[in-house]
Amino acid sequence: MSDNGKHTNVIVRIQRFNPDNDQKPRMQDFQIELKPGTTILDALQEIKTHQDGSVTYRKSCRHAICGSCAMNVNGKNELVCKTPLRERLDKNGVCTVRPLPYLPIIKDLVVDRTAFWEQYLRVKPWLAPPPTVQTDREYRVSQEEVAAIRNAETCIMCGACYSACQVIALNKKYIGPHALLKAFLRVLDPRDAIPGERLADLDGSDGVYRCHTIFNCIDACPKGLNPTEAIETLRKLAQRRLKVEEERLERQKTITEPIA
Amino acid sequence: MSNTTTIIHDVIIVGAGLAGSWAAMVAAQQGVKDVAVLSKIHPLRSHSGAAQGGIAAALNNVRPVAGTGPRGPLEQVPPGAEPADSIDLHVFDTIKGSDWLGDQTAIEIMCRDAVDVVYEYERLGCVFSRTQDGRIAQRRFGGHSAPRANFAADWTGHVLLHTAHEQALRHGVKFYSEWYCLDLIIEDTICRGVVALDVLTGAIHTMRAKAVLFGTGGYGRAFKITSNAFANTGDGVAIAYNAGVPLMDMEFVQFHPTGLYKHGILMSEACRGEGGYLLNAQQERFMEKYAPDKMELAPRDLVSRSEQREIDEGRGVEADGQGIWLDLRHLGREKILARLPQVRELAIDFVGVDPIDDLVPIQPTAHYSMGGIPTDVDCQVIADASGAPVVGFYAAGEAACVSVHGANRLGTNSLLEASVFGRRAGFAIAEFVKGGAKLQPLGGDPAARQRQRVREMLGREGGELVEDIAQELKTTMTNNCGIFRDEARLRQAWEDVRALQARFRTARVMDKSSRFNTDLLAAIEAEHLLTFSEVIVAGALTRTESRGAHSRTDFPKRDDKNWLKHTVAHKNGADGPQLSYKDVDIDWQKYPPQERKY
Amino acid sequence: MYKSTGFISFVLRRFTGVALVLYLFLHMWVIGSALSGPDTFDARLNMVQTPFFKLAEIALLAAVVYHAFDGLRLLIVHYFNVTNYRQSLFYAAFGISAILTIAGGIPILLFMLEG
Amino acid sequence: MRIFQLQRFSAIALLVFLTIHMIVVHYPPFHIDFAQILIRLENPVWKAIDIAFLGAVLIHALTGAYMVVTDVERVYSYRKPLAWAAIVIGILAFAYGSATIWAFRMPA
Ligand SMILES: Cc1cc2nc3c(=O)[nH]c(=O)nc-3n(C[C@H](O)[C@H](O)[C@H](O)COP(=O)(O)OP(=O)(O)OC[C@H]3O[C@@H](n4cnc5c(N)ncnc54)[C@H](O)[C@@H]3O)c2cc1C
Ligand code: HEM
Ligand code: SF4
Ligand code: F3S
Ligand code: FES
Repeated sequence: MSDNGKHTNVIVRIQRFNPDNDQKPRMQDFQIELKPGTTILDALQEIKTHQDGSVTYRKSCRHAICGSCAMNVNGKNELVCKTPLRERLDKNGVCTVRPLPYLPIIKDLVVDRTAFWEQYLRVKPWLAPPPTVQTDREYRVSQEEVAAIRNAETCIMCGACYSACQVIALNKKYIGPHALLKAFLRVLDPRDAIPGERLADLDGSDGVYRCHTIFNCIDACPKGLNPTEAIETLRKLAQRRLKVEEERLERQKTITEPIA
Repeated sequence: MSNTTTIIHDVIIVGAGLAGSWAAMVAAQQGVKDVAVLSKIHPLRSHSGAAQGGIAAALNNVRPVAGTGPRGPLEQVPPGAEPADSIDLHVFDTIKGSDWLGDQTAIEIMCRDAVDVVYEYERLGCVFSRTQDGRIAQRRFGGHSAPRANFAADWTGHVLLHTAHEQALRHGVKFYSEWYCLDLIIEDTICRGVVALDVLTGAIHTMRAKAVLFGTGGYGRAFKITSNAFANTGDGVAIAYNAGVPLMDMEFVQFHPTGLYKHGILMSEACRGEGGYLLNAQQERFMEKYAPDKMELAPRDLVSRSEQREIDEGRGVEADGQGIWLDLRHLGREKILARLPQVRELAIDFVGVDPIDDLVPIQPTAHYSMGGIPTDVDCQVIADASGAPVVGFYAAGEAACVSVHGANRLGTNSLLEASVFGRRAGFAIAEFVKGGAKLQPLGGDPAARQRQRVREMLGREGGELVEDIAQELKTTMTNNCGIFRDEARLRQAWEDVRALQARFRTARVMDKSSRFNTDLLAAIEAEHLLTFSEVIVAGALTRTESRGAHSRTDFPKRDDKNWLKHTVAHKNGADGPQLSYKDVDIDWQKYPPQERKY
Repeated sequence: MYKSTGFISFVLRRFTGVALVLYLFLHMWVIGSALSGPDTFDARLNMVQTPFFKLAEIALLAAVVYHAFDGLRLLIVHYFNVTNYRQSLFYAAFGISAILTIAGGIPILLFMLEG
Repeated sequence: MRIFQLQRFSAIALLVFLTIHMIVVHYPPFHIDFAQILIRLENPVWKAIDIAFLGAVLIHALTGAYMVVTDVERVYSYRKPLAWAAIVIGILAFAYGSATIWAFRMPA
């Protein structure tokens, strides 16, 4: 793009919509100078601060850890703060940015995540601590047990997976990949006291069986996580729920003792 | 925007980072029924989640392998073995790190509570990295004389924040997500609530409460190259200052040695904790010259200054010579993938370099705000240098200044501070509310003033763009009030800040709508930056010594005789801050000031 | 609309599944004429052995094989945790069903042309 | 959830049955009439296989259809009546289909 250090102008095409004034969304082109290292968020920021301050989006950490800035770029969901603009230009030098699909639009690139957070809350994202209370030591958790849930733990709740899932498009009653991944984290955590109760809840028709293994959640996840595998695991565990409960009780008997 | 509803809660907590979440969680747990948390971004987007390296606590599960020296490999401590770390050692390291400006009672409380807090995180579901026998693992961090940083790979803040938020939800705390606090209502040194803007609708509400806590985070966004999130605009600090609350030690701003070149995005100190090197253009480990003992693991202020010196003396790297190399290659693929996976991805995404194979260009980056709203050890905000309280007003976390970090914070001590003091604030607030605190009457209509402020801001036409003013501010703060300071530069900064403040009054906001107006918020945030920057500069200009992160080239020595004291700044109308001073809490027997050498 | 191979496979699976259900009931109705004796049965069967229905039969074959192999792919994912091979599995299912449709479609076409 | 299990198990059964069905009934293509089908169905084992096939395909088809419609949020709350409808349709269709298979006998 930028040969001999010369910068080229490129176009960022943004979907605009303010429900207070507009009938329906429209696309608007902004021209900006492409500098090396410009991320899509930098481009939006440049447009907002110098061309049109009403262009609206969420942002905060700008390094892919807070989950604010998931958007749909050229048809794919991603975090705009970590994506170089250069890599998302088509052959005409255009990059198209839309809000996350299937969610109500609040303004421009900002979507209403009410259903998303309701489902998060619904799976009781918190740990239900084991009955053995001890305040002067940690519980013992093996490195393998940590490794098994590590991926789920790094979910930043950005919603890229959620809004790529066609089941969500059809039905917001579905718990959704983000919350199921969270549930997976809790069910597998040896310290959680209520895996049985959780599995019973996920077993309903809005839970793990509503997933049609579409895989979009994996493809969309900017943190490289794998909700589908978590959902498949939960499906299997749900079938042996009582067994899981028993095993957990057994495991928690030694939760304060050193791992051999 | 004519909406005039008044919202009432027992407790209103502004900020949903670790400090705010802990306070809310604990207050609710202690039986306060009606706890509400306000956050200008969704709670899980708070900057605490960006912290990478770890949270300090002397758990003593890991120690250096005997006979390998201070930088050797680590092993788990066998049961019954002699402890390699202790709370006292943690206290001493923190005091030394603070360059003796930290209040020692507060530091002792923090280091003692640290162990409880980390165990509590564990009980609440935090997924820490582990030793072989299943204990919480520790790693080394700069300025700590033992491996003391408890961590979850390199997304420690992320797991802590999620854990604290989940537990606050569990206890029925009400969250106002994307509500922006505009003002703090204090009359007769009694706090009566806040005024807040519902970002979604643009409506401005008066929110009354028996107690208010500010856990609004740091102010690193006043600088050009910064590791801080967009949200870290020091709103709480500026709002409190405007409401007549003093600010303490604002001139102490920490620069982190390893921000990604040009971006400022943080490469965690864990990079060096795990054994990374810093190299100059000649590929020398230049820290040999500055801290022969601790090398790369010297405290941040020292390492940043060393880097800046290398850069200033022409041994920097990259085209403009403003960079330094971070070398992780010798750690090997496996260790990098296991311990520093996020850091590696950041390097790949932002500077296109994979640390497994290549040197990563870095530079110092504005990172942490030592100063803030002064409080006692129970997070009760004080009204002046004498320590009189602002009744019903609490502060914790990076927005507050207890002060446990003094002139320089040690890595991993701030997640700790936010958690420990957030928790203490929760207890204190619960006691205050349950002890019969009453909802205080309001004098006028505080929301009306804010509506007027917003209307006036939106009404300006013509004028310069707010962003241009903000950029100029950041540039002058970085160039003239950065790592190295001197009288001439600070005077320049002072002139600039005052001029920019004046220019701001006619600057224009582009978006005039009421729905989700982030342009308006950016303008308000810029105003806040301008507000507290004058305090930073004034404090720095007056403090004619070098201590911790405050380094005056014209006064290169620490001056305990004149300056072993906290700066306390009150707003003095349009004249800028009025400075007074407060003694440092020092145990002269146990921890008398010493020379700080690493 | 979020487009991806996952989306395509989902829509195809769903579309073929529903088509097959409709076919199933049509099929049962045709065969069900056996209840009224061989003659009625043969008569109704002749109705559906015209060139039009023969062509439709190729579409039906395509639907069945695609749905079956895509379904098989999901069963494999479910029982063997191989989400990482999702792309290749999709292309494999699609490829195999295309080949089988052609292999099965040619004889039908030939048969139809022969009359 | 049992519906999902039913669908998965019936899908596995269908893999077997459908393969057999395609081979014996549709491949290679030939002109089908009553007499030809009868040759195979005179064997009671084939009759049993076909009835099992019928059962499996009905279970799979109806659970599938149920899934398809209940995926839609507006239909989602009518899960109970829909499930019952599917069961009734399934039983009727099974009876009708079994009778049909039974009808392939040497004409008296
Ligand atoms: C990149 C990075 C890495 C770090 N790594 C470490 C580490 O490894 N170890 C360590 O100990 N420390 C680390 N720190 C420092 C540490 O993360 C912070 O000091 C700490 O998280 C501050 O927490 P807090 O709760 O005070 O504030 P924050 O987490 O910043 O939360 C502030 C909250 O206030 C809200 N808020 C602000 N203004 C308003 C307003 N006007 N209205 C409403 N709400 C408002 C925000 O929405 C947010 O919820 C790191 C910092 C950075 C920048
Ligand atoms: C070998 C044969 C078959 C296999 C392996 C198979 C497999 C599957 C699987 C695994 C599903 C579940 C999809 C999901 O969970 O989203 C499914 C769905 C479905 N199947 Fe089949 N199937 C076969 C034959 C048939 C036949 C013959 C019919 C019709 C009579 C049929 C109708 C359906 C329907 C309607 C659905 C629901 C569609 C959906 O959920 O998207 N299938 N099939
Ligand atoms: S699973 Fe991935 S895509 Fe989904 S919310 Fe978490 S981080 Fe985002
Ligand atoms: S995209 Fe949706 S359907 Fe399942 S596999 Fe992922 S949740
Ligand atoms: S801005 Fe935080 S994830 Fe992009």
